[in-house]
Amino acid sequence: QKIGPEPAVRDLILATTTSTVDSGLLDLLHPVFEKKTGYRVKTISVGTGQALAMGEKGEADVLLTHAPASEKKLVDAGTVINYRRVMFNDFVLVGPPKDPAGIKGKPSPEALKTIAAKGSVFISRGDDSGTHKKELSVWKKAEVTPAGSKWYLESGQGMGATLRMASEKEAYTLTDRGTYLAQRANLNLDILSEGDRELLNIYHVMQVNHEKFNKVNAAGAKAYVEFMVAPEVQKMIGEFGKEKFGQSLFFPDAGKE
Amino acid sequence: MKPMLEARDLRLTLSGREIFSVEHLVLHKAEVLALVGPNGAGKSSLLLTLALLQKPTSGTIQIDGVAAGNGNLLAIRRRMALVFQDALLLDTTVARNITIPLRIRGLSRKDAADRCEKWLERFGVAHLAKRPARNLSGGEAQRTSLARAFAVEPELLFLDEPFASLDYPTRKVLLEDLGGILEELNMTTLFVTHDYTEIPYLARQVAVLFEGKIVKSGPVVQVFGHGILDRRVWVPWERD
Amino acid sequence: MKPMLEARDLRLTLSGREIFSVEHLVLHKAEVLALVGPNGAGKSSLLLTLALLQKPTSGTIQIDGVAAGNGNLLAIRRRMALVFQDALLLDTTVARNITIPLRIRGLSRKDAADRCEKWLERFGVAHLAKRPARNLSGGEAQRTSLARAFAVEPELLFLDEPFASLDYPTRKVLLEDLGGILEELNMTTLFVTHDYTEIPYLARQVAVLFEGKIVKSGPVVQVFGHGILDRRVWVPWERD
Amino acid sequence: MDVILDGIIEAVRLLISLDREVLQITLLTLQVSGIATLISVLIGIPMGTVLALTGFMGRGFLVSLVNFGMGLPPVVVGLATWLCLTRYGPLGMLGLLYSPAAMIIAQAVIASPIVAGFSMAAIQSVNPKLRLQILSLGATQFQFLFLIIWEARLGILAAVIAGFGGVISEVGASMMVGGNVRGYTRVLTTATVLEVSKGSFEMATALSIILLLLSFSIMASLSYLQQRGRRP
Amino acid sequence: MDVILDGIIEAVRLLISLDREVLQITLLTLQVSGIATLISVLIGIPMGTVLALTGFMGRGFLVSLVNFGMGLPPVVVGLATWLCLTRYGPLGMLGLLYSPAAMIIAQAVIASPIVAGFSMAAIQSVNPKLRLQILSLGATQFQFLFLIIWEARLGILAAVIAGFGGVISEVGASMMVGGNVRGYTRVLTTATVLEVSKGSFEMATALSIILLLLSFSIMASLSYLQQRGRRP
Ligand SMILES: Nc1ncnc2c1ncn2[C@@H]1O[C@H](COP(=O)(O)OP(=O)(O)OP(=O)(O)O)[C@@H](O)[C@H]1O
Ligand SMILES: Nc1ncnc2c1ncn2[C@@H]1O[C@H](COP(=O)(O)OP(=O)(O)OP(=O)(O)O)[C@@H](O)[C@H]1O
Ligand SMILES: [Mg+2]
Ligand SMILES: [Mg+2]
Repeated sequence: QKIGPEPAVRDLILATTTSTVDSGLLDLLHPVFEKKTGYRVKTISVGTGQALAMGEKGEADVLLTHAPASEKKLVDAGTVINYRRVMFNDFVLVGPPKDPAGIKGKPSPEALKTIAAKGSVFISRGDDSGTHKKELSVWKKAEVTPAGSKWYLESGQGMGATLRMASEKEAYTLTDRGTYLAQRANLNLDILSEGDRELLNIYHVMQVNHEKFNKVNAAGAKAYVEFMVAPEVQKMIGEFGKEKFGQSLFFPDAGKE
Repeated sequence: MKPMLEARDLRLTLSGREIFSVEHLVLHKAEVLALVGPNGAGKSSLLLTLALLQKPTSGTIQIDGVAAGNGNLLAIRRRMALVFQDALLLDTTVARNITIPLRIRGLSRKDAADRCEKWLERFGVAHLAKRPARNLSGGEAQRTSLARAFAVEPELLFLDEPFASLDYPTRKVLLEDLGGILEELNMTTLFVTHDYTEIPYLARQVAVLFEGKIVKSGPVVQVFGHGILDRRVWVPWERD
Repeated sequence: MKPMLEARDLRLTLSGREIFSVEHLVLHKAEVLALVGPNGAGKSSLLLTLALLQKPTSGTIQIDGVAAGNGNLLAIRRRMALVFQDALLLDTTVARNITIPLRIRGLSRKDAADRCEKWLERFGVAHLAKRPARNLSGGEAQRTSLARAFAVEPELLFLDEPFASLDYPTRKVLLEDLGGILEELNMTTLFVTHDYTEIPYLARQVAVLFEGKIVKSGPVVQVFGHGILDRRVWVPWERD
Repeated sequence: MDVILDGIIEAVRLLISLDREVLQITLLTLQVSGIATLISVLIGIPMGTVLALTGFMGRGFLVSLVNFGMGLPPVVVGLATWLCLTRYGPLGMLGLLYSPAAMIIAQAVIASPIVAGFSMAAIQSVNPKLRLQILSLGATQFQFLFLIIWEARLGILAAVIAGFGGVISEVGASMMVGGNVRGYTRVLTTATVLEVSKGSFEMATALSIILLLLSFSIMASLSYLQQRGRRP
Repeated sequence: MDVILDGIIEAVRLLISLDREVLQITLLTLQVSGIATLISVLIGIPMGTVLALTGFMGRGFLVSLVNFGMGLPPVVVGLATWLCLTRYGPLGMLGLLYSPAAMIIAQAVIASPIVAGFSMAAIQSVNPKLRLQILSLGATQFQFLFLIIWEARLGILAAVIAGFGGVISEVGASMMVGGNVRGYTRVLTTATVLEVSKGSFEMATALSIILLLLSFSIMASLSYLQQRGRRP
């Protein structure tokens, strides 16, 4: 039961971060969207940096990312419009169950301070992703400059690969809860620090400005943004993962700024 | 009448070495010329050059009154055939080795097969037609290579020691036959050989190449004397 | 005295075809045996088998009284040399083609170079020593291949139409020389040829292979008659 | 090793149940890599032949270019193709990015130098005198090429095998220009990477096994063709 | 195309300023792929030679296995190596995962069948009678191999070029088993992928160009070696 006429431009390019795809959320939502509107979503899952860069160059029609500080620059420059909050989850500090540095239960800046003091191995994504940016801001809060230290490794890879490396090397790392839950079965890592306010991980959806880039599929992008914030979709987001992991991976958040 | 082949001031230099330098060489129509000379004299190289397969360093070659150049190379090559010193067969059956140049020249499948059969028969290798050329014995390969050249019934034929690996009785029978065939088909022929006893069977004229130069040429008996006509050996598997 | 080479019930079948079937073949020490027969008779295949390069389908070969088997193959092969029907040279210089089998046999660099020079000289290709073997003329290649075989001074020598591409005067001189050399070095030799006039220069004994079977063997004159000794041709570039 | 075992079981299950999505991915893989190989054969064999047979100015440079192209990193090809095909890139008007056509282009760019380089080596190893013999048979340029290629068929088939093997197993470029869009440009390699990053090693192993089965059966038939009648 | 231009400028800048990190990455790339190629040469050439020269039961199967290995997807090799080297995997006690050694292992697994397959084709195209001639020179097994390889050197060098080209440009396996750890296992290809995912296309282009320069100069010297004295 499709709504509205056949779209003029059928292909819609969504640039998003790996976490949304790897969790399986978009595989659930997109068939619904496609059926409803007739668009074909080409989901390009890349690093946050690349997703934003694609937006800046007009190479994508719509973005779904989780790096508010960097996104803000695009909004201010008028590169993206219709900037809407969609959902959130949070970042957690994970590490080996033995917890050699003893950070369990400590708030995140303090935990990082302890890790640095003990010289326990910490793995950073080092890829300018939303997670990496968040991690750097926590280090800043902890007043530690980890770069260059022997115990500080930069994996330069996505969250899943970084988690596996941490598990193998019995190291600590910062991860978003969704990816951690999805991969938990294969990992030898426990959540050791969570719940800080600044560890919120907020996802926004936004349209690339068609007035700046003439090839952008404006109608499709608008439809996508509206779809993501629609109440029934928000409900689906909230339900997602409960069955498999016993808890939600994302929390619907539309309309709250 | 225009000569079938005429070369002037033909010179070839490879890797800084002068391989041959021939001022003038003429082959009249239906003439058979034997080319002799010691190893390394440049016979094979000269043959390749005259057959338009090796570009000379300088000089001109006229075929049937027409200067050979880039434009007419293919057309001229199709009037020629060449038997190399070592039989170079394609990696397929004996029969297809014969028919390929015929099909290339536009003969129908049937005509090509007929000719192939005829010439394989003539060179005594008809029984090998279906065999892969790769496994032939030395003599069998050379016969196939000869059959391939004759099957195209060329106007101009180049033979580079074509009988070297043939057994004696075959060679004898062939030599006796081929003279007639060349005449019948009006083939202008240049053939290189080391076995001077072969010469009188086929050629009236002989040219002697020595260190890249033609040092002597003329009628056979004039160059070799009459002794050349005399040769008698028995074939051991034909007696009693 | 044990024979240098003795083969019994030697049979070879390839692709379902019987190539040869030889009941008994003996070569006594220092004996030179000529092997003749029509093209495709199986001469080259027999030679390869006797030289332990082709595994026979059945039968045994004894070298100097010892049965050839997997254990002693290399040792026996080093007592032999083989000249193939087509000169098979390695893609390097002429000189290195000669020295490689010598160095393989443990000769010092100096000894190998000396022998190489000596035999290149003997076969008239000393001037080619530094040339890449790939560009040689047919006769030059065959001479190199001969020099390579003789340079190892083997006890047992196999020659497969070794003179087919040599020019006539060289062939004549070589034939006259080689008889002495073989005798002097006590080389037991089996050689295949199509040119029966070569036989009396080198061999006393001859065996005739026909369709894979030895149909006749014995002293040369007995097999061929006396006509074989008679051959006279002039060398055109040596007169006047 | 449980993962591998589970992967095998999962692969068998997927194959038996003819899982629609896996089937579609497999067909697309074959289609994209097959067409890319075909294109690279059409470009590479003539190119390798020309380089092997003719001497012209700049040939040496071209030869090293081809040899170098054989080692062209798929990632780099992917990046370059991506930059060319983006909306505002030089070929943006074609709108090919994130489509199977884009993957075919990138894969053909990867495979062509491989096919060309190995064809060249194969044809160079044909006895040069045989080339002259073929010319002397009266062959036209085209017939000449056909016969030479026939003589070098062993090596040329190896070239095709290498080209196909190079692209069917490639992931970097396909990922970049195809985008791994589900149901549209997802092929076996990109799907495997996705499953790994999702942490589902069993599924990744299963997809790997399907990819291996696929390329094994194709390689086996090609190598059967190549080795037919060639015993050592 | 601005991106490419900027990339070139950036590459030149990095090269001129001898940027320490880039230098280190480049050296590691050379080291890892060089050693892997060496290992694959030591395994692949003898293996290809044996397959080309001897007939034994199961040879046909082995030949298709090698041909198939030539198309072994790096991703799959990476996955398999990773599974073997993980802490609780069969080789976990070696503690090699996420080290250059692990990358060398994976790359050698990728390159060996390539080298073996092409060596086989090269040696098969040597005139079979020449093999007998070499035996008749009295060569030992080893001398025989040496001489046959010498005759097939054109094709064998092509095999080495292909092997090296395959690994230096590979990214999937290196990423998986090496982990792209900065200053330790980051090579040019993995660094390029990282820069792309950061959205810094200029830096990615610059790294690509350095990789291309590197592989071009190596390929050029190898192909010079190969083509020396071989004019058509
Ligand atoms: N691998 C093979 N498969 C089938 N037949 C073969 C094979 N090798 C050789 N032959 C055949 O065996 C026969 C004997 O070959 P061989 O080379 O021994 O002959 P030959 O007596 O040396 O002949 P020539 O005088 O022409 O050199 C030939 O008919 C040849 O076609
Ligand atoms: N590419 C090349 N570079 C250098 N020298 C060459 C090349 N090709 C041939 N030669 C030399 O040219 C000379 C003539 O060779 P050619 O093959 O024409 O001799 P030929 O008269 O046919 O000798 P044969 O009777 O031995 O066959 C030989 O000395 C040969 O080594
Ligand atoms: Mg010659
Ligand atoms: Mg023979």
